[in-house]
Order: sequence, then structure tokens, then C-alpha cells
Amino acid sequence: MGFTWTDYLLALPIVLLTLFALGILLIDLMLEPEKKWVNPATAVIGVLFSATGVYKVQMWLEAANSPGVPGMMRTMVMDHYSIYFFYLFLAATVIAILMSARYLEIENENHGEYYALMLLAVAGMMCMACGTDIVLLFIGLELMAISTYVLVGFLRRDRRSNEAALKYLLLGAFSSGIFAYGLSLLYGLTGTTSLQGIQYQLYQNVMPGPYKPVAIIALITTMTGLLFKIAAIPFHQWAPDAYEGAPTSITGFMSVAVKAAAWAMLLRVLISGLMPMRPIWAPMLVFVSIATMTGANFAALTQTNTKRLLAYSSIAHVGYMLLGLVAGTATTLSPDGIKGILIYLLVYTFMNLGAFGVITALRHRNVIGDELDDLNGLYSRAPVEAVLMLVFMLSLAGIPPLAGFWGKYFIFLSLIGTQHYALAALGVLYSVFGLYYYLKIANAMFMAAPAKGEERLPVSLSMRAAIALAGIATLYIGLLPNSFIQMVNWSLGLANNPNVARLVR
Amino acid sequence: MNPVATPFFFYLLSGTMIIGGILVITRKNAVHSAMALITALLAQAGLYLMLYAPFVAGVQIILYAGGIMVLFLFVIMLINLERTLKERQFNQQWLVGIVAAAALGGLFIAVYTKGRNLFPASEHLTYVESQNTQGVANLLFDPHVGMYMFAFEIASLLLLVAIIGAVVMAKKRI
Amino acid sequence: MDAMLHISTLHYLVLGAALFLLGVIGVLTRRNVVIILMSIELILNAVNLNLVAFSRYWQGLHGPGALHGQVFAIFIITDAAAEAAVGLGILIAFFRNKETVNVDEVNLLKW
Amino acid sequence: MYNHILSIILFTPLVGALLLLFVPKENKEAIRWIANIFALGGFLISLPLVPWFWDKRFEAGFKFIEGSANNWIPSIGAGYVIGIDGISFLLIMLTTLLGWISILSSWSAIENRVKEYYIWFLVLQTGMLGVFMALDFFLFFVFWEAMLVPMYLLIGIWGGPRKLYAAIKFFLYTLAGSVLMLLGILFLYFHHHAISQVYTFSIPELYKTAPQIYSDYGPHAATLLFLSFFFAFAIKVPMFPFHTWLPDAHVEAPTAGSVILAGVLLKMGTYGFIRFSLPFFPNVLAHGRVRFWVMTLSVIAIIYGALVSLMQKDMKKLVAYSSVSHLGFCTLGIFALTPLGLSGSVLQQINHGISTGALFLIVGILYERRHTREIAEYGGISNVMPVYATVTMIMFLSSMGLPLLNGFVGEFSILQGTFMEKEIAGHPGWFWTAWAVPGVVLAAAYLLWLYQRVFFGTVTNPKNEKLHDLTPREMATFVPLIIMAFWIGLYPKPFFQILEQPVKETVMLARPDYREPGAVNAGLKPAAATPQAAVDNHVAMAAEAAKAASTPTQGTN
Amino acid sequence: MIFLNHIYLIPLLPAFGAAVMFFFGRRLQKSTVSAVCVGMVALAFIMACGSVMQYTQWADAHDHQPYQKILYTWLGSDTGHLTYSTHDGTSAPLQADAGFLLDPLSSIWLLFVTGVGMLIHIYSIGYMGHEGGYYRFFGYLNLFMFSMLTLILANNYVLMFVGWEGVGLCSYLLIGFYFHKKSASDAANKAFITNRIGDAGFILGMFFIAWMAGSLRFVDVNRFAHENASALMGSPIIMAATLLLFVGACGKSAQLPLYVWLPDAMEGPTPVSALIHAATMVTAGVYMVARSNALFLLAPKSMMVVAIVGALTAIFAASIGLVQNDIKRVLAYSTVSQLGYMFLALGVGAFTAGVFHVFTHAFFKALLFLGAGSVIHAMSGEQDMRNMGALSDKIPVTFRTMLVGTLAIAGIPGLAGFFSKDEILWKAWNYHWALWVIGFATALMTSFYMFRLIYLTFWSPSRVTSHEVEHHIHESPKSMTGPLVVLAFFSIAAGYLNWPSNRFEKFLEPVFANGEVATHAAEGASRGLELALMGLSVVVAFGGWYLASLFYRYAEKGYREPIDAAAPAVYTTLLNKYYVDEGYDYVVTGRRKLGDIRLGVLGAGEASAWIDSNLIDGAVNGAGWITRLMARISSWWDKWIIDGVGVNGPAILARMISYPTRLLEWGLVQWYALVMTAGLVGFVFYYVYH
Repeated sequence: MGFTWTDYLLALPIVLLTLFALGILLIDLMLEPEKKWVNPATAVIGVLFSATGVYKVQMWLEAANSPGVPGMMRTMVMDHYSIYFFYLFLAATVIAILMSARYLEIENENHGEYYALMLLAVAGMMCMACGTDIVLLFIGLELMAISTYVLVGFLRRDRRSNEAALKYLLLGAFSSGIFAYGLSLLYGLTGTTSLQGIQYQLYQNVMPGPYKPVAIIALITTMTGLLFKIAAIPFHQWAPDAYEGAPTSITGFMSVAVKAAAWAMLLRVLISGLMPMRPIWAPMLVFVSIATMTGANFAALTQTNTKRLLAYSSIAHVGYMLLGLVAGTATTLSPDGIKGILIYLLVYTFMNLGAFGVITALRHRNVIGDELDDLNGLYSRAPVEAVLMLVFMLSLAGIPPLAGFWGKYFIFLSLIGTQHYALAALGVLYSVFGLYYYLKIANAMFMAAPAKGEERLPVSLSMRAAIALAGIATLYIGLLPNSFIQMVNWSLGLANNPNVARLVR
Repeated sequence: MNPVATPFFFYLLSGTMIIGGILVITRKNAVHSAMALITALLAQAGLYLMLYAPFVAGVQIILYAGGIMVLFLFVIMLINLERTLKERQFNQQWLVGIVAAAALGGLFIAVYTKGRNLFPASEHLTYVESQNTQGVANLLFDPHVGMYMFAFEIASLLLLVAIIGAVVMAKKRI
Repeated sequence: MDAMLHISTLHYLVLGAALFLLGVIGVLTRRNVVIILMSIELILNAVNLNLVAFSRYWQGLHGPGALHGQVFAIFIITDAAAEAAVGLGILIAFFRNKETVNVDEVNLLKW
Repeated sequence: MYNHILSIILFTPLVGALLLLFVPKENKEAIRWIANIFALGGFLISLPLVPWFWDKRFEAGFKFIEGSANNWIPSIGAGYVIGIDGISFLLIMLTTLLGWISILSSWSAIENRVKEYYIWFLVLQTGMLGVFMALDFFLFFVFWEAMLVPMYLLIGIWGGPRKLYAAIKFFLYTLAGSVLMLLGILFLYFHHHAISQVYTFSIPELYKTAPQIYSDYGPHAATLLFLSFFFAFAIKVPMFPFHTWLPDAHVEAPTAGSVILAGVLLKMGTYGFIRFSLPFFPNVLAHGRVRFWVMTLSVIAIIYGALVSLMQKDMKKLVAYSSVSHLGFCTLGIFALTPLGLSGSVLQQINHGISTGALFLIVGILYERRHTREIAEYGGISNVMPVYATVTMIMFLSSMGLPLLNGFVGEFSILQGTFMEKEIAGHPGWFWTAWAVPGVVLAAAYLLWLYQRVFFGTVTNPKNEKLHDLTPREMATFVPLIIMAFWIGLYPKPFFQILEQPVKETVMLARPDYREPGAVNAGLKPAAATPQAAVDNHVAMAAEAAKAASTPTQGTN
Repeated sequence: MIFLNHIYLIPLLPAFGAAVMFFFGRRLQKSTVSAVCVGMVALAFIMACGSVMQYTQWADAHDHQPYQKILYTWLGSDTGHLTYSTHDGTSAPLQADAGFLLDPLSSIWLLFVTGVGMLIHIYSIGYMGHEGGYYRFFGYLNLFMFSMLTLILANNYVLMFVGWEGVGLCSYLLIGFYFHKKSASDAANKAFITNRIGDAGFILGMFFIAWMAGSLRFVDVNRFAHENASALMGSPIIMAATLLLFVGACGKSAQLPLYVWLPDAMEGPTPVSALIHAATMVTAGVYMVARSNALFLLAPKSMMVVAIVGALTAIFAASIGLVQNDIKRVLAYSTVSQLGYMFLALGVGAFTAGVFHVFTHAFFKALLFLGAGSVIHAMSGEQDMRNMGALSDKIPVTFRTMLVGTLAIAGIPGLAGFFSKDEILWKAWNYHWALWVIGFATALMTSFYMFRLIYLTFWSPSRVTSHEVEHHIHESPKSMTGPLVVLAFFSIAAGYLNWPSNRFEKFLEPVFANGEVATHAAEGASRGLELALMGLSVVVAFGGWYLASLFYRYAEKGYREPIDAAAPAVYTTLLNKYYVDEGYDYVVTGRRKLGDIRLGVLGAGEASAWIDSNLIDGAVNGAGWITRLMARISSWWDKWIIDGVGVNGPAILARMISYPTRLLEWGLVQWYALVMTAGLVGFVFYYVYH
């Protein structure tokens, strides 16, 4: 025990990101306005470096034949789960950066700080994914959150962006206050800040004893903070506003990376920390999930703003994922639900970023491009983008053989496997419901005529790359999901599980 | 060192804190609120001392009262106070808000006080002033027990982000 | 009466809850964004009070080195500082565009 | 080729679609040619299957199996496994034929966004073929869902005035049914694992375990599970209360879309019933009221569909509702659970594909010329388009089940198969048949009335005076259908032979107690004694052979 | 045995003719068309004669078995594995041959169908010479011949049904030949759909038979019936089967209550009326019942129904015929009436008599129709007898041949009708005197309306309206009068087939072997009574003639009908055919509304369509009516609903929920915080106090 050289290695991805973030801040000062493209390029390189770092850690783990190594005095752990999420964050970030370059130019806010904040936010996410100590988790969460507040408000001259940032900040700070309150109670109940310690104490002392009501308050306040971050009803309301007002590229980034980080943390906290309280949080999650699916799907139905619509859609997806959590923790034999969440987050990253990429691409000259009508006749203006958008929409709706189907598939699989038939039925019916508003987008693109005088949409190279990346990933995962499923199995350490081992063959 | 935790000081300080808190959320003038908040924070620092946490108390006074609140005051000065003063201070849902918040606080307090014997106070804690600061520092920096070292580093990033954020947001031209 | 006079961790907990309550009321009812931010500071202070009190409690059980709560409190203060800074920065940016700090005029985005 | 014939058939249209991607969209002629070549190629390439399958028609089980379980997604036990039996064989041939015909029929009907149109159409073709070929439940589901998308776009982009409404309704409605089916599939999947410790979606494997659900989980659960499949298929068919998407979809869809929709897509529902609902839930069908309700709904569909189409003012809607009625016959035959009813039902599905497909083409031809489908707009068309009127008459007759045309053969077998059961869901077979028979009468009523209003009389609307008769291309779309209609009507024996084995297997699965046809009562059934050779060489039958054939029948009377 | 071995060619020859017309007809000369079509039918006639001759030889050598020729298995897999189980649990394969059967019964039909058919084809050359669609007409006629011959020669019920439906189709096509006339296409539809109702009965009856016998071949069914006669006597299944078959027969042979299509069918060209709606097709029902005689004999109640329906139809149609003015309609009702006679005969067990009447009727009714056609031809299309008169000199051949026909149908001794009708009346008397009374009354009416027709058309003073028509009246060409003469000859001669030596009866004996036994016994006992009754019917025949001459001999323009004079109410009722068509339109088809309510099929259709668009689809669309109701209740909702209705919102209900859901999100950040707090409170409260 103690600080050793491996800790440097384990921190390598985060360190590299930080270094590049600082580097961007410095380089930006020296850049001519027309050379600003260096910033995103640097950021991408930073992400790639960080990915190399993750890979190095992964190889080291493989070499040590170890499922995971705790580090930094056991406040973090580098296991397959963390590595999976690291890759996920980095992939999302690359696409988001590629989406941003041209967009910021148009918005005339092409500053290095944007990329630096993005990289720092990813550093925070990584802390959330790998932290096993509530202090580190909290700080990571705040690092990510505060970076995101700024990024949401990055279009300083745009009132909607201001407003979104302000709302997001006020609610975010409020929720993190509540979250911190819950953490303080958890600490008070267990005397430790490490998740393992908390789990142990909860099992041994708290749950059986008179402290249970306090523990309930601790749990619920903690859950509030977590559910707020993943935007589940009734803690979701920041999401539509923030998504709508934020720069579109950031909306995409938030909807996938930030959400994935929140999920990583939620899973970590609930499963390794608060598992003793599952009898309490599972029914709560069922309620939240039903409320989320219902509210979000209904609210999305009549939206006319694409970003807002997708915001509600992303809330609805959270509802499905929560079902996976409920089922995934029902028995130890059925990890399908967790698997479902992980693969859901993976495919969601690509399809949702792709969708936001297309919306971002619509921003040109003085068209904001986030109204549904702006998509009208997109097919004739940008056929490739329109078809890919269709792919993303159908994937979001969960139509096989597109990637989005697999997330839902495993969720429903786990629900059936754990005898939650009614929940499964509800979930699938809501997913049909959801198709309606995705089809609205498809309708606009393919079946409505473009407004007069609309010519071909100029799409930058980096944007094309981003959308193509997302599109290829969506199709590839959809058609040949096997390696990805195995990746998730690997990340959950399921390959050793005899039940799963038979499957993997 | 034990007698510091007398009920008198506790109720005095907590009374100050509560009154300060109430003033924060009721004052029309944001400057007054800020002043009330500073008062409350200082009272809280006193409570920290009563809890044998001099380092935190110091941080509270220096960083909170001294740093953050000054920031608040600057911003209050920056923005137009005149107009705000003449307007309603509470929104239309204030009653519902109070009820909801009161319900929440009430629930909390009810739960805490229902189990009277929860968290019994431990007597006779030997306390050396230097030990506190050193203990905090050990947890933060010691290569053997400094488990919050990494979190501390991340906290530095947090502050960096705060700086960048504040600059980006507040500066007219970057 | 004994309970009133014998100050235990529970007293701090109740005090913290009260402070939390005040903070929540402030967040829920005040129109001035600055004061809302201050209310959030109140909430965070309630957390800190809890943490320090619990730290005191666990010191009693685990010895004087069990200062996790106090360290956590310092992190929370850091976070409070960062949030306040960014929050005020965003507020200024907003104020520049809208010339108001009333939170119910932040209503462009809805439905 | 022989070993991979199914894959080749399956992916030929998709290859065409991919190729079209690289053709500039301004080059409409080239696009049309390529699409038509691939559609025709898809049909021609499926032709070798006919003799190959013919040789194996009496073999048990699935044939031409390709792929193996777990070769696609081993993690979950799904594989790319395709194979066919007689039922799917016929439906595949129908699909390739109708696919080609509909693509041919779109030559002049589609003027804008030609490239997309053909791409989606070819993709749709692959999707439909996949549904009929899949032997892996997962693969089946993927094709089942995936094929909704191109159809949705075909309706939504090239449809009529209310295309958005119709397209979305179509998509949502059918999807709503199929997602529940997914849950059912997953349940079977777990159940199979519980019994055999293997996770697999293989359909033949699931046949072995699925029937045990009734005993393992009780009648209630089994019935619910049955319903989860039932809704998916019933919506697709569509059965009576779930049919309202159909008229809308048909009315708005472009002609070729309607042809495929009616001709092939609806068959997926009945195919699902045959392939899944029957073998998986023998006990649910044997006990309880489920079968009663299904039969009742079928009968209602037959009469109700006919009555509603009687009142339609829009030709296409009329044909659409007639589909409801016809498919009612198909489901009636299926749930009679007799070899006869089932083979009649499959045959009727083919027939419906041919005749209703042709009816939609017919409506489309008028629509292309006049851009209206209101019956009142027409009258006396016989005077200006005599050839067209003749073709229409033939197809109408086929649709209403006139003997010597295809419709009769299917309807007759269904009705006979239903009639001959002593008891179906608490009522004798003749009870159900008696309810279904008025549908035959009403079919004549609505079709002939339509014919009268459109074709008879004098041309009253001056716009109709200049209509030109069928072009050779249009004629070419009808010729194969007419040939098929007469073939099935005059000589359906090959079809019955192809269906015999799979139908028997299905009935044996659906009714484990079903008695294998015993010794045929020799005294009463001279037909069985008829020498095979004499029967097979029917055309060039020599006088002597004729004697040989007839002698045994004469001696006994 | 060349003819017999290729018996299948008999139907296929006209089918070939039809196919030629179908593919090439438009490009052919009229003469070629005539040559091909008439030639085919003539060939078929020759084949038929040859076959029957050869059959008689063959039958002598084969114990009077039916001759079967099976081409191939039409329905069924032919492996014996595609089976169903019969009533006793044995399994039987689905099996229907493309097979042909010749026995005395089919021989008779074969001969007169091909014979009369050929004559009418020849007649049509002249009659249709000036019409458009010449090839179409002959194509249809040939197709009809094919169907009719298939019907006759089929060796099983299913193939018979093929012909059965086929003749229905041809009837439809030919009635609708003048398709530009609304009345013609209406009549065509009516004919086909009414027939279809009968066909539905036929199909069901067929299934009952298959269920009983396990086969649908006539030989098998007959054998089954004979072998199990005692067990099956009076069996309800047999009764159901026979009654359902009889429903089919009612449709095809225009019996009550399905006769309504036949009078309307006169919208078709006259040769069609003669061929299809008088001589051949309408007798298909008789043929079918006769063919199933073995089954009918096992169901006495069904026989009784047949007899009663036949008798009632006979008198009912005859009474309508008394007052009709359209020359073809009179003949049409006469046909219905005569068909009633035939069923009466079948019902009372006099199969031979019934068949004999069919045979004779074919000649004289075809003759009468063709004669009427000739009259109409001469009158430039005029069909109303009130505008005719005094044509006997102008078109003598037509007049003379029609007179022969009239004498024959009226039952004047010495002509064909007398022999057959008398036989039927006598059998009816043996069955029940009431049936005889009805038949007797019908005979009087028949004689009256037929001579009324002759008087009004030929003998009364001319009432022709326009001079041009008057001037134009001319005798028809040879191709038309030739058949008339031939038919007139047979109208006289046909009767002598069965008299004095009962050749006809003996010929048919193998078919009706069992059936006739019962009635033969009674015959010998009361020879005297039979003669007396015969005398009565002769009196009646002449009586009708006398009455007609009394009233119509001097019928001037604007003459008054005697029945109108005597009982105006009765006259109106009869003239309006007892208002049956109207009744059907009100109640059965729903073509007319009863007040504001539409009944019948169309009513059901309207109701279904309404249900479909409002209830079922409404439920799918989120209950449109709920929406409207809600709109009325709360105008506040209107805003949201109308917005939803604008797109005819799929799931308006969902939209209605959508807006309130979105309302939660009204843009105020503190509201959001409040919701969060409320959620928090809710959860804490629930879990702490749960």
C-alpha cells in the first residue's frame, strides 16, 4: 500500500489529457485567427495520446493477467470496466471535436478554451469511471460538470446559450449540493469514503440497525444527484433546456459522453457501494424508469425543435437503461441488464453523436438549423447525411439490424430473463411510441420539400469524418455485434462467468 | 480542551447561523444577503472549532468568507442593483417552494431526531492542535496514507476549470 | 432537556438539515440569481457542517487520524469556490445580454 | 450454386441496390434498366430452385440449409441460418416474381427520385426474402423489422396525399406488434436454455422445447405468450380488428408498393402463424378459447372485409378491404389445423398474391392515366380500353374464386379443410365454413359492382375518352400473373405436392394427437388406386392409358 | 370407340373456339368468326352424337355402367396423403379429377345442349350480324358451351361446379353484352350474384357429401348411397346436403326465392335468352338434382321441399306471366314456371318425367325465344306486345313455328309438351292431390298467357306505333328461320321418344333405377284415373286458348287487360311481379332505403364501413370520439386538440398527454428545482414511512 510507480501509469490517460488541455491553452495564445484549426487538431492528438495511454494500461493489465488494479491508495481502480468507459469517452470526444471545428468557426467562438475544457471534462469523466472513493467521484463529477456548464454557455453572445448555461449551472449546483449532502450522510454512517468500505459497513452495521432511515435519506439524496446527471424524471428538467441552448456539438457531447460518465458512476456507486440497499433503490428505479419513459416519450411527441426532441429522446433512453439496471441486479446470474446498459451506452454514443453531427452540419450562415423544419428536404440538399441521419434515427428507435437495437435487445433480454414481463412489455411499447418522433425527423428529411432557395448543404471535411465514423460504427455494430458484445463481457469480467463462458465459446 | 463544546456556544453560534441563513434568503438587497452569509459562515467557523476542526475553520474564514464572498460582492457591484431592488423578490411559486422545502427539511429532522441515540457523542477526545492540520495534510499528501492525493490533484484541475470558465464567461473578448 | 444540553453529533445534523432547508427555500423562492447562488452556498455549508461533525464522531471511534470528513469538507469548499466563480461568470455573461438577474426572466427555453 | 442458391437469391436484389448507389441519379434510364435487370435476375436466379426443390419435395424437414447456428452472433446464440420447406419455397417464388413485376410496373409511374426508389425497393425485396428463408428466429426478427423501413419510405416518399399519416401508421402499427413478439422470442430463448442448457434461436431447436411451456409455466402464461406472437402476425395479416392500417397504407402507397404490400408483406403474417404460432403452442390451441377467437376473427374478417369493400368509393381501398376478406380465409384455413386447410391456406396466400397483386396493378394503371381512384370518376372504360377490361375481368374472376382460376382452388381447399373437422374450438367444422361461405358471395358482389361502375356503361366523363389501352410493358406485367392464375386454377397438383410434406409436419407439430392418415378406405376411395403413371402423364394420355385409368372405377358401380 | 375415348374433346372444342376469339377475335373477319365458333359447336355436336351412340354399344357390354374418362387429378396432391377425415373417422384424400362421365342422363343433356346450341349458334349468325362485338359474342357463346358441357360431363361434383360457375359467368357476360346499357349490366350483376348465393349452397352441400362419402365422384357417391341406403335413410346430414344442393339448384334454375334474376336476364341478346336462359343453363339445377337422385331419395323431406318449391314457383311465375307485356318477359316467366314443373317432377320422384320435360322444353322454349327474337328483329327491336299485332302474314315462318311452340308448351295433345307435362301432373297426383291442383292451375295459366302472346303478336289488329317500323317489318334471314323450323320439328317429334314405347324411360333406367320403383307400383292400379286427369288437362289447354282468343282477338290500341278489368289490385300486383324485386331491394340487398334506414347487405356494408372508419380506426387513432367529447367539455383543451387534429394525429390522445407533460417544462428553473425537490420529498417520504 502506498504511492507507487504504477499509480503514475494508471493516471497516465488523465495526465495526458490534462497536459494537452494546458498545451492547447498555451498554444491558443500564439495562434493567428486563421490558424485556429490547430486547436482541434491538438485536441484530437491529445485524445489519441490518452487512448494510447489507456491501451498501455490495458496491455499492462493483460500482461499481469489481472482483472483490475486499484491505484492511488485504493481511491481508484483500473479494471476492464474503467478501460471500457475510457475508450468510450475518448471515442465520443474525438467525434465531438471533429463536429465542433467548423461549427465554432461559424459561431465565431473559435477559442482554444473550448477544447481545453472538453479535455478537462473528459479527465473528470475518467475519474468518475475509475473512482472508487466518493471524494474522488465527487470531485470528478464536479470537474466534468463545471467544464460542461462553461461549454454549454460557450456561445456567449447567444441568449439561449447563456440561459441554458445558467439553468444548467443553477440546477447542477443545487443537485450537487443535494448529492454532497447524501455523500456526507454516507460518510457519517460508515466512517469511510471508499465504496468498498461503505458497502461493507452498510451490510454489516447500517442496514440491520437503527440507522436505516438515515441511510434511506442518504441513499435518496445520493440517487438524486446521480439521477440528475443521467437526466431521469423527475430530475431531468435541465436536460431539454440545456440541450437546446448549448452549442450543438456540445449537446452531442453531453448527451453521450457526460451521460456515459454519469452512468459509469451510477453503476459503480450502486453496484459496488450501495448494493446492500438494492431493495430500496430497485423499486425506486422502477418507478423512475416508468416515469422517465412515459414523460419523455410523451413530451418528445410534439416537439418541433430537433435538439429538444433528441433531448427528450435521450431522457427516454435513460428510462430503458434504468430497466436494465433493475433487471441486471436482480440476480447475480443475469448480468445481461448491465451488459445491456454498457452496450447501450456504446451504441448510443455513435448514433446520437451522429444525429447531433447532422444537426450541427445544418448550421450555416444565418440558419441555426435546430428546428424540425430546417431538416425539410435534407435528402435533396445532402443525401449522404440524410441517409445517415435516417440510420441514426432508426437506430435510436431500435430497429434491427442497427446498433441501437442491441442496447434494447439486452435490456429486454435481461427483463425477460428475470421475469419482469410487464416492465418488458411496457418498455417495448414505449420504444414503438418513440419511433413516432424519430419518424417525424425522417419524414421531414425525406418527404417534405425543402424551403425555397435551399441549395446543397456545405459540410466540412471534419464533419463528414465525424458523421461517417458514427454511421459506420452504427451499421457495423448493428450487423456484426459479436465482438462488441464480447468487449462488454470482457469489461464486466463476465468472460469468466461460467454462464457467459458457454455463450462466448 | 473538552469544555469548548458547551451548549451555550453551540446554541449561540447555531442561532447566529440560522438567523444569518434566514437573512440571506429574505433580504431584498443582495449586499445585505452577502453580509448575512458572511456572518453565518463565520459562525459556522466557530462551530468547526467546537468540533476540533481548526484547519477547516481557518479555510472557512479565509477561503469562504474572504475569497468567495468577495467574489459575490464584486459581482453584485457589477450588476445593476437599482432595478432589482424595486421588483418582487420572491417568485410566484414561493409558497409551494417553502412548503416543499419545509417538508424535505422536516422529514430530515424527523428522521434524525426519531432515533435519539444515533451518533452518540464520543467523549474525551484528545486533541492536539497541530495534529489536526497535520492529519489533514497527511490524508492529502502523505505517500503512505494520503488517500486523497489524487482527488486533490483533480481539485486543482477543478479550480483551473473554474478560472478558465470565469474568464471565458465574463470577459467580453477572449 | 438533557438532550438539549448534551450536544451530540445529532445536534449538528439537525442544524445542518436546517441550514439545508434554508438553502433549498432560497433556491426555490428567490428571484435574484445571486441570492440563489448564495443559497446554494448555504446548502454546501450544511454539507460541510455534517462532514465535520461526522468527522468528529468518527474520530471518537477510529482515533484522531480519522479526518476524512474534514478533508472532504475542504474539497467541498473548493467545489463551492469553483461553482461560485463559474456561476457568477455565467451570470455576468447572461446579464450582458439580458440586463437582468431575475431568474424567472430566464425563460427563453421551455416546453 | 446448388449449395448456396438461397443466399444468392437473397442477396441478388441487395447487390443491385448497392450497385445503384454508384449510378448518378440524373441517369434515370440507366437506373431503371439496372433495377429491372436485377429484379428480373432475382426472379430468373430463383428459377433453378424450382426443379431442385421439386426433386426434394417429399423429403422431410428443411432443405437447402445454409449456415450454422451461432455463426453470426455467437455471444447470444444467433446464427445466419437459412433454409426452406415447401411453404417458404412457394412464398419465395411468389416474392421474386412479384418483386420483378412491381419493379417493372414502376417504370413510368415513378418519375421523381428514381434512384432512391429502386434502391429501397430492392432492399425491401431482400428483406422479404429473408423473412421467408430465415431458420434462426433472431435472423427472422431482424429481417422482419428491417423490411419495414424501405416499405415505410416507399409509402412515405412516393405515396399519395396522406402518405405521411399512412406511412407512420403502417410502421408504428406493425412495429407495435412485432416488439411484443421479440419479448416472446426471448422468453422461448430462455425457456430453451432452461431445458437444454443451450442458448439458441434456431427455429428447429425451439420447435422441440417451445411446446413444453404449457406444462412448465401453465396455461395462462402460455396463452399470453401465444398472444405476444399472435398480435405481431395478426397485425401483419391483418386480422379483423387490427386491419385499419391496411387501407390507409394501400391507398397511399405507390402502385408497386401496394402490389408488394398485398402480395408479399401480408403473407408474412400468415407465414408467421404457420411457422411459429402453430408449432410453438399446440396446447394453447388445443385447450382454451384462443382458437375460438381466432376462428371467429377470421370469419368476421371474411364477411366484414367484404361488406366494407362493398361500400368503398375508392378503388384501391376497395381492393385493400378485399384483402382483409381474403386473408380471413387464409387464417381460417390455418387455424383449422388440418393438412387440407393449411395447404389451402398457403395456396390461397399465393393466389392472393397473384390476383390482388394484379388488382393493384390494374388500379395503378388507371391511376397513372387519370390520377384519381374515385370509382365515380370512371364508367364505360371497356369502350376505350378493351384489352385492359379483359385482363381486369380475368383477375376479378380469379379474385372472387371462379373455378379454373387460382382463387377457387385455395378457397375450396380451405373450406373443405375446415368443414371436415369434427370439432374446431367447440363448434363443428361446418359451422365455421357456413359463416365463411357468404364471403364468397359478397366477393362477387363487390367486385362485379366495381366492374360495372368502372367498365360498363358509356363513357360519361370526357376525360376518359382519350385513355390509351395497355402498353406492351404493362401487358408484360400481367402475363405472368395470368399464366400463374390459370396454372394454379387448372393444374394445382404440383402445388399440393410441394405443400404436402411441410403441411403435414406443421399439423403434426400443432396437433401432436393428430392421426397420421391411416389406411385409406379402399372400397370407397378408388382415387387412391388410380395408377400414378396414368395420372402423371395427363396431357399425352393415350387411349390405352385412359382405359387403364378408368377401368378400375367402372367395374365397381 | 374413337368418340368415347376422346369425350373430353366435346367441351374442349368450344373452349378452343373461345380461346381463339379471346386472342385473335378482334382481328378476324365475321365470317371466320362464325366458321370457327359454329364449327366448333357443330364438331362438338357430332362428337356428342358419336359418343352417345358408342356409349349405348359400350353400355350394353358393360352392364350399363357410366363411362368415365379421367384426364388427371385436378384438385389434390394425388399421393393420397393430403387427407381429411370423414364422418366416421376414416380418412379420404382431397381429390377432384379432371374427369368426364357419360351415362344416359348426361347423354340426353349432351345431345340437346349441343344440338340446340348448334342451332342457336347458327341463328345468331343472322341475328347478331349487324351488332358490334360479334367475335366477343361468339367467344362468350363458345365459352358457355364449354362450361355447360363441362357441367354435364363432369364425373364429380367439383368439376360440375366448375361448369356450374362457368355457365354463371357466361350468363353474366352475355346478359351484360350490351354493357353500355345500365339495365343490362345491372341484370348481369343480379344474375351472377344471385347465382353465387346458390353456389354457396352448392359448395356446402358438396362438403357434406364429401364428409359423408369421402369422395365427390358421382359413381362413388351413388355407390355409397346405394350401399348404405338403409342406414342413411332420413339422415339429417343427407338432408342438409340435399337441401343445400337444392339451394344451388334454386339459384341456377331460377326457383323461388332466387328466381329474380331470370326475368331481368332478358336484357341479353335474344339467342342468349334462348340458349342459356331457356334451354340449357337453367336446366342445370334439374340436372344436378337428377344426378344426385340417389341422395335425394334418401331424404324424403328434401324431396318434399323440392316438390313444393317447384310447384309454388310454377304457379307463381305463371301468374306473373299472365299480364306481362314484354314478349321476352312473358317467355322468361314461362321458363321459370316450366322449371318449377320440372322440380315438381323431381320432388315427387318422377325423375324421368322431369328429365323428359327438360328435354322437350329445351326445344319448344328455345323455339319460342328464337321466334320472339325473330319478331323483335322484324319489329326493329320493339319488344312490347302492346305495340305489335297482325304479324302473322308478314313473318309467316316465324309465326308458324312459334305457333307450334305455343301448342307444345300449352299441352295440346300430339306435341312434345303434352307428353312430358302430363306425365308430371300424373306423378304429382300420386304424390299429393294439392300439388296436382297447383300444376293443373298452372297449366291453365300457361295456355292462357301463351295464346295471349300469339294473339297479341300475330293475330290481333296491328298496333304498331310508327310507320317506319311498320314498313320495315320483314321475315328473318334463312340462318334464323332454319333453326326455327328444325326446332319446331323437334317440338313435335321429341314427345314421341317416350310414347308409345317408353324408350326414353328405359334409356334412363340405369340412372334412376331405384327411384322409379316406388311410383311404378301406383301406376298400373289407376290407369283410368290417369286418363281422366289427362283429359282434364287437355280441356284446360284448350280452355286457355279459348279465353285468350276471347279477350285478345280484337285487341285494339289501348285495349284493357281482362284481369285489370276484373280485379285492378290483382292486376297491379301481378304486373309488378308481387313487388318481390322491390322487397328484395329494401330488405335483402339494401339498394333502396326503407325510410332513412338502409337494410340488407348494403346496409350492413354501410354499417361496417362506418364502424371501420369510426370505431375501429377511431380506437386506433386514439379514440376520435373521445377527442370530440373532450373538446366539447372543455374549450381549454380545444387549443391542444385542434393542434393535434391538424395532422389527424395518430394517437391524438398521446398528444393530449404530450402537451401537459411538456407543460411541466415551462422554462422556469426554479420550477425545475421544485419538481426535483418534490420528487425527493416523495421518495424520502415513501421509503421512510413505508
